[in-house]
Amino acid sequence: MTRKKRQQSADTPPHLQLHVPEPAARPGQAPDFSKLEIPPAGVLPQPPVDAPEPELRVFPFGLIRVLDDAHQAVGAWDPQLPVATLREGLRHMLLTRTFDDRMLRVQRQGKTSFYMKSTGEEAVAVAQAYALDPKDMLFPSYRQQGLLIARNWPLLDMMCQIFNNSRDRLKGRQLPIMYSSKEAGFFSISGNLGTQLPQAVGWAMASAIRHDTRIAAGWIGDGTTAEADFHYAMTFAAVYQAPVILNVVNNQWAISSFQGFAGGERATFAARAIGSGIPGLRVDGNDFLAVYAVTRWAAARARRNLGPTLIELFTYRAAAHSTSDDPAAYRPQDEGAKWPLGDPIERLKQHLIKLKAWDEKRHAELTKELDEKVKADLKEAESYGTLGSVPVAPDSMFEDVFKDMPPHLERQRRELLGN
Amino acid sequence: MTRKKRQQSADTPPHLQLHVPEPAARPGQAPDFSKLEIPPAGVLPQPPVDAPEPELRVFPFGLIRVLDDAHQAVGAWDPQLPVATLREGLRHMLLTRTFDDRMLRVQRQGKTSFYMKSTGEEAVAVAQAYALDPKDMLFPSYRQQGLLIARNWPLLDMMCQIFNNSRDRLKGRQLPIMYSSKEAGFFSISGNLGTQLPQAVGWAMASAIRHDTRIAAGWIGDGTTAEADFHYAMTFAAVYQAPVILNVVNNQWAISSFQGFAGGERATFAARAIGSGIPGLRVDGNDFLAVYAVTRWAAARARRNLGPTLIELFTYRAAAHSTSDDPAAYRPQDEGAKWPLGDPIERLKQHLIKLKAWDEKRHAELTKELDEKVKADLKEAESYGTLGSVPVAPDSMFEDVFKDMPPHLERQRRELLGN
Amino acid sequence: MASMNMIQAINSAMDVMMARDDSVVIFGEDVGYFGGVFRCTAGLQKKYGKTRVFDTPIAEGGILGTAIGMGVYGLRPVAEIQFADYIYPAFDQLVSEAARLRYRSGGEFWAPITVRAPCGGGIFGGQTHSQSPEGIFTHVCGLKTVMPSNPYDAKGLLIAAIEDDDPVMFFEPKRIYNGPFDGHHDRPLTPWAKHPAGEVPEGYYRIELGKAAVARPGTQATVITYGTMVHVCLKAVEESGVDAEVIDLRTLLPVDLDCIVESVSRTGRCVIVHEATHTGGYGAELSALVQEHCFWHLEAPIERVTGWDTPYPHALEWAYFPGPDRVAKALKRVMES
Amino acid sequence: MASMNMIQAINSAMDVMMARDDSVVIFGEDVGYFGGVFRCTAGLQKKYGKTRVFDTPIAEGGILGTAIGMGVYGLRPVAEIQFADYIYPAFDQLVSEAARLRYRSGGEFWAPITVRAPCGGGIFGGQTHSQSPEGIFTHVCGLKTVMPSNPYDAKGLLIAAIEDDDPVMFFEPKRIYNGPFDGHHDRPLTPWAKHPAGEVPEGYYRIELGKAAVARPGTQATVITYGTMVHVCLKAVEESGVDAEVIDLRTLLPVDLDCIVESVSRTGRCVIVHEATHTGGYGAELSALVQEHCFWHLEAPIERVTGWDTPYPHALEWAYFPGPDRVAKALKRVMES
Ligand SMILES: Cc1ncc(C[n+]2csc(CCOP(=O)(O)OP(=O)(O)O)c2C)c(N)n1
Ligand SMILES: Cc1ncc(C[n+]2csc(CCOP(=O)(O)OP(=O)(O)O)c2C)c(N)n1
Ligand SMILES: [Mg+2]
Ligand SMILES: [Mg+2]
Repeated sequence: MTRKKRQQSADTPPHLQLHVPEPAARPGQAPDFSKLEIPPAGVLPQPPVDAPEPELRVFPFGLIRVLDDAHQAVGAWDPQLPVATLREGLRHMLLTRTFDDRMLRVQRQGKTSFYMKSTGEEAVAVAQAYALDPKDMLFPSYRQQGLLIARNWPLLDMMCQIFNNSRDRLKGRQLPIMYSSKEAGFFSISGNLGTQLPQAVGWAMASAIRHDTRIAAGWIGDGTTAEADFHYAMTFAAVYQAPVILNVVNNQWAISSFQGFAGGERATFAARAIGSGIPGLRVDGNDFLAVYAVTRWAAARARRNLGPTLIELFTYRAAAHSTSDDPAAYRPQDEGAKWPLGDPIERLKQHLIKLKAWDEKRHAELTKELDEKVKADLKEAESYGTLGSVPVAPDSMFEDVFKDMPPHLERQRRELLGN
Repeated sequence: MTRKKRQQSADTPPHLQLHVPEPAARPGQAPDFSKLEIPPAGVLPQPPVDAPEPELRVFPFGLIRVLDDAHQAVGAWDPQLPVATLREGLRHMLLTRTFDDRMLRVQRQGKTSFYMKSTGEEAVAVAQAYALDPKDMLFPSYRQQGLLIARNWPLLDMMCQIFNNSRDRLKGRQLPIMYSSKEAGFFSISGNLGTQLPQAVGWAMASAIRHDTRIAAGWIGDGTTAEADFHYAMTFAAVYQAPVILNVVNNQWAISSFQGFAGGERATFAARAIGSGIPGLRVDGNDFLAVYAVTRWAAARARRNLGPTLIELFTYRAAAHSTSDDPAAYRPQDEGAKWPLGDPIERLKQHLIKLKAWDEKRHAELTKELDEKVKADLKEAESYGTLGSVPVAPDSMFEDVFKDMPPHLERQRRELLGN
Repeated sequence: MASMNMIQAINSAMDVMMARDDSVVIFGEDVGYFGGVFRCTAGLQKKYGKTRVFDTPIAEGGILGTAIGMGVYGLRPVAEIQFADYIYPAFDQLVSEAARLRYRSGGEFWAPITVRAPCGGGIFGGQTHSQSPEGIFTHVCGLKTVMPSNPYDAKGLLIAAIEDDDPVMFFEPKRIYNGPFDGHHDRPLTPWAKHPAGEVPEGYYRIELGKAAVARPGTQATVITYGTMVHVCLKAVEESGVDAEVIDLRTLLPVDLDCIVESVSRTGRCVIVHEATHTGGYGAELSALVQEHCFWHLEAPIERVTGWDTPYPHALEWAYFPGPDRVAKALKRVMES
Repeated sequence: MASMNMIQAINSAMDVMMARDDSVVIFGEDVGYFGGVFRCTAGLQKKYGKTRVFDTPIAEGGILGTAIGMGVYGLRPVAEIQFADYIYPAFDQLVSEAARLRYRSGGEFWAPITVRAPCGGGIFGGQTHSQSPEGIFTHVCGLKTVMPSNPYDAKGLLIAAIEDDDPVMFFEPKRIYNGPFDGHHDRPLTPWAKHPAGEVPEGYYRIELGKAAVARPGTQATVITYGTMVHVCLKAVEESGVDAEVIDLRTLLPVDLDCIVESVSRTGRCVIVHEATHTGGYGAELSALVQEHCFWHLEAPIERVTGWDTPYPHALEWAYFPGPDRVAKALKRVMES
C-alpha cells in the first residue's frame, strides 16, 4: 500500500490552476460570436409528443429554429399558425416593448423607483402565452411581463402597481413590476430568484392529484439555474412526472455575469434535462414560431400525463438588467445589436411581410396606435397617483401578514396610528 | 387569439394523474431485478484521460465492469494491480466489515447509542482510497468508514469516538461514527446530508488557487443527490473546473425510500454529469478493480487540470440504514442476498483464488486474524470507557464553539460548574 | 376517548383531517409506505392512497417549495421535515415565500401549509438530531409557531394548524412522544397512558392557536415554558417547594400575552424556560414582553433557564439539557431576591 | 488619512488584507469584473487577479459551501451576498456547517470565512432589498455578527473580521454607504466627507470585535443601537432634549455587555433601537440582558423601537422605518415613568 502510493506520487503532476470563465468580449472589444454554433433553421425533426426521453437526447445540443435567415417558416416544427394569430403575436410583442420603453422613461422621470425591461425577449413570453391554455397557471420571473400582456391583462393595472398608487391592488407593498394576478393565472413575482420553479411543480402536482386538466409553467433565467430551486424543480418534476413546463430563459447575462458563470461554457441549459430523464428542448428564443411550437409540444405532452419538459429559450438581454444597471461597464455596447439571432419583433414582422400579410405602412400605424394606447393608459394611471404622490393608508401595512390580524400586529398598528 | 384558444381547449385532454414511484418489490414479495440492465464486464472502452466530455456521454448510461461472472478481470478498464495490492484490498475490505459487525454488536449491548454499517459497500471506500493519493482530501458521508481503514487509521481511535470515551478526540460531542481526522485527510462527517460536497469543491478550488497538486474527493448517497448541495457542487465544479471527484454511492436505498424517489426511475445518477458538461462514469460499485480504475482515471484527469468527474458507484445497501432502522418493514428481506452484482469481498476473494493467489484456508486465517485484531482493539478502547461509563468533563462543552471562549460562554461555563 | 401517546395523537389528527377534507395531503421523507421514522404517518398511505400520502426526494427546500405550490392550487399540504435540525435547507422557501406570499400578493395568493418537525434533545441524537430552532421562526413575520406538550394538545393543535390558512410551524418535542419526561433521565419514564393528557378523543376537535394553558396554577412565581420543558418545570416546582404557576404557551406565535401578563402581574416573579440555545432564543422575547408589560409588578429579575449556547453535545446531553435542578435553582433565586 | 465613504472604506479594508495576506480571496455574485452592485470590490480583481477575486454562480448556498471548503484548506474567504435578503438559501451551510465545524471536529477543522452582506432599508428597495436579518444569526451559536455604523469602524471591523478565525457575519447598512442618514428622508443627506468618521487611514488598522463604542455620552438614559439607527438615535436624542447616552454596539455577538451594564446602571433608563422586525429581534436579547443585569437600577420599563412585524413595504417605507420621532417618543416615555 504505502509502496504503491509512493509510486503514485512519483509521476509528479503539473501544478493545479483555477479556471475562471471569461466572456468572449468585454467593453472596448468588438462583440465576438465566433464560438457560437447556430445550426440552420428547419433541420431538426419534430418527435411525436409521446416519444420516449432517450430518443430525444439530441435536442438539448441542437437549436430548434423555424424562421430561417430569409424570414421563411421551414421544417417540421413550423406550427402553421393562422396569419391572424401571427399579427396578433406581433401586436402583443410590440405592445410589450412599447410599454417597457414608456415605463423606463417614466422611471427616469422619477415617477417610480425601479423598472425592468424585457427588450429582445418578447417572443418568449408572448409566444409561450399563446401556446398555453388561458387556464394554465404561470409562475414567471420578473422578465415575463409579456405573459400578462398576451393574456390581455390591462396595462392600466400594471401601471398602477408600478406607481404604487391608489389603484394598486398590491397596496403599495411591492417593488415596481412585481405583478400578481390570480385572475390572469399569473403568480405573484418573487424578488428571490428561482423560488417560483418548485412552486410551479407543486401546483402541477396538485393539479394531477385532483385529476384536473390544467398544467403549470415556470420561468427562470440562465443565471438562476445555479440556485437550489432549479434543482428541486427538476427533481420533483421528474420523480412525480408533474404536468409542468420548466423554462430557462437564457438571455446570456445575469446582471454583469455572462452565462459561463452558470455553467454555460460546458453545456447547454437544456442538457440539464438529460440527467433527470425528462425531455429537454433548446429553441431560438427570438423565433416566435419556434417558441410557440416547442411550447405547444411540451404542453401537449404534459396534458397527456407524459410528464414535464425543460425548455431552454436561447435569446439575448438587449437592455440593461434593470434601471439600477449599466451594461456598458461589463459588455461591449453594441453586443446586443450584433446578436446573430436578431430581434424577435423584427423577425416576425419580416416573416409577415414575406407572407404578404403585412407591410411597413401597417407596421408604422400599429406602432403609433400602440404608443397612443400606452400613453392613454399612462395618463389614466398617473391620475391615480405616482410613487409617493398619493398617501397609501399607512396602517394597511399590517394587513395580510396573516389572514386575521393577531394582537401583536393590532398593538403595533395602534402605535403607528398614535393611539 | 380567443378563437384559437377555444380550439385548444376543444381537444379535451385526459384527466391528469400523479405518478408516485414504487419499487419493484415490497416485503412479502420476491425480490425483482428483472428491469435491471447489467451489461457484460469488459465491454466499455477506457477513453484517454484528456478525452473531451462530449465523447464520454455513453458512460453514464453504461456500467463499467472489470470482474466478469467467472471472476476474471477483463477489458480496457482492468487496472492490472499487483497481486499484493489486491490482497491488501481484500484485507482492508474484510477489516471494514469485521469492524462494522463487531461495532453493531457493541451497540446492541448498549455500550453506545448508535451505529451505521457499510456492509456491501466496502469496495467503494477501500478501492477509492487506494486510487487516490494519501495527501488528497476526502469529504465523506457517514458510510465511507472504509476510507479511514484503508488509510490505515487506527481502529482504536475510531472506537474511542464511537464510545465517546476519555480518548475520544472529539470530546464526546459527536454521535458515534461521525469521525474526523485532519491527519488522515478525512473531513469531519456532517449529520446534515450533502453539505460536504460543495465543501469538497471549495477545497479543490483552493488547491487550484494555490497551485497545489492535491485534489479532493467527496461522497454522497443516491438519496442525497436531491439536496441543493449536490447541485451546488456540480455547478461550481464545472464552472471553475475544480480538481475534484464527486462520488454518488447509489446503494439504491435512502432509509425506506428507494432510488426512484431521487429520480432513479428516469435516469442514472451519472447522467447528471451531462447537463453540467463534465464526465460522468457509472461503475459496478461491488467490483474492486472497476472502482479502482475509474477513480484513478478521474484522479488523473483532475491532476492534469482537466477538471472534475462525477462517478456513480452502483451498489446495494446490504444492511439496515442504521441501528435505528429495520428494512424488513419496507423491502424484501432477501433482496440484498439476491443482488445480481454480488458482494464486493466475495468477488475479490474469488478473483484472487482464480489468480491462484488466494485460497479458502488463507481466507479463513485472515478472517480470524482480523476478528482478533478488532477484538483486541475493542478491549483496549473499552478500557478507556464506553458511552456514559466515564465522565466527560462537562465544561469541555463550551470549548471550540469559538476559537477563544467569549464572555457569555465563560459565564455559562461558570453557571454550569455552579460558581 | 382513547389512550394515545403523542405519536398516536398526531397520527389521529392527520387521519381525522384526511377524512374530513380531501384537500389535505401529507408528504415528506419516508412518511409514505414506511409511515415516518417516528411512525407519525403510519397507516395513512394505505388508508388514503399514494397520491395523498407519499414519500419525497431528500430535499427539504423542494418539499416546502412544492408544498407552497400545492397550497396555492388549493390543497392543504402537511409536510414532515424528518428532524427540525434539517429544516435549514428549506429556510428560503419558508421565510421568503410561505411567510410573504399573502402579503406581497395583496391577499390574492397564500399557502396554508403545516410543517411538522420533531425537535429537541434528550434522546442521545447528537447535535443534528436534538435542536430546537423555534426561536428562528418566531422572528419571521408571517409564520405561526406551535409546540405542544402532550397528546391531547398535540391533536387539537395540529388539527387547528392544518385548518389554519396561514403557514404553521408545528414542532413536536420527540422526547415526550412516548411519555411526559420530567428531566430525571435516571428514572423510568411514565407512559402517556398513565397521564390524563393521554386520554384523547378519537374524533375531531380543535385547540385554538394563540391560547396558552395553565399547566399548574400558583401564586408565588410564574414559569413560562412550552414543549418538553412543561413537564420538567412541573417537576422543578414540585421539588423546589415554590408555589409557582406554570404556563404552557402551546402556541409561541401569536403568543397569549394576556395569560402571561395576568399571571406575572399576580406573582411578581418570572422564570422563562426552554431547551433551545440561550442567546436570542424565544425566551429573550418573552423576557422583553414581561418586563414591558409587568415592569411595575416585578419583584425580582426575570430568569431565563435554557440550553447553553453550544451545539447539543452527544455524551454531555444531561449536562446540556436544562433539567429540574436548574429550573428549581432559578425559582429559588427569584424567590430570594 | 483619507476621506472615504463606507463603500470606499470597505473596499480599502479588503484591499489592505489582500495585500497583506495572500490567503485572502474574495468572491460573490458580480463582485469580480464588475466590482459588485454596490461597487465594494471595485478594482480588486484588476489588482489581485481573477483567481483571488472572482464572480460566482447565483447560488448563495454554493458560495458559502465552497467558501467553507476553501477555509478548511487554509484560505481566508471573504464572500459577498448581494443583499442580506438573499442569504437564506445559504442558511444550512452557515448554521449546520460554518458555525459547527470547529466544535464537531474537536477543534481540528474550522472555516475562517467572512460573509459580507448589505442590509437594511430606506432605499426604496421593497421587501426583498431592505431586510435586517441579524437577529436570526445572533441566535446561532458559533457565528459572530458585526454591523458597523460608519466608514472608520467599517474598515477596522472588516479587517478584524477577515483576520478572525471564526465565521463572521458582516452586515453593511446600505442606507449609510454614502452618508450618515439620520432618518429625515425629506432633508438632504450629509456626505461622509463632512463627518469625522469619514476620515479613514489608508493602511492597516483593526477595531477589535466585541467592543462597543459610545457614540454620545449621556446621563439621563441609555440608547442601545447599531448600524443606521446610530445616526437616527443621535438625531432623536438631539431633538428630544434628553441627555441620553447612545451606545453603538458595532459587534452584536459577542456583545459588549460591560459597556451596556455600566451605562444603564448609571442612567437607569434604556431604549433599544433596531430596524429589524420587532418580535424575536436582537432587541429582545438586549432587553433581556439589561433587565437581568441592571434590574435594580431600572427606573422605567426598557423600551424597544424597531421595524414593525411586517415585510418592508415599498411605498410605505417611511411609515415602516423607525425614525427619530419614534425614538424620541420612546425617550420621553422612559423619562416620564
Ligand atoms: C436569491 C437571490 N440571489 C440574488 C439576487 C439578485 N439578483 C437579482 S436578478 C439577478 C440576476 C439573474 O439573472 P438571470 O437568472 O439570468 O435572469 P435575467 O435577469 O437575465 O432575466 C441577481 C443576481 C436575487 N434577486 N435573489
Ligand atoms: C438535510 C438532511 N435531511 C434528512 C436527513 C435524514 N437522513 C439521514 S440519512 C438519510 C438517507 C440518506 O440516503 P442516501 O443519500 O441514499 O445515503 P445512504 O444512507 O443510502 O448511504 C436521511 C433522509 C439528514 N441527515 N439530513
Ligand atoms: Mg439571464
Ligand atoms: Mg442510498
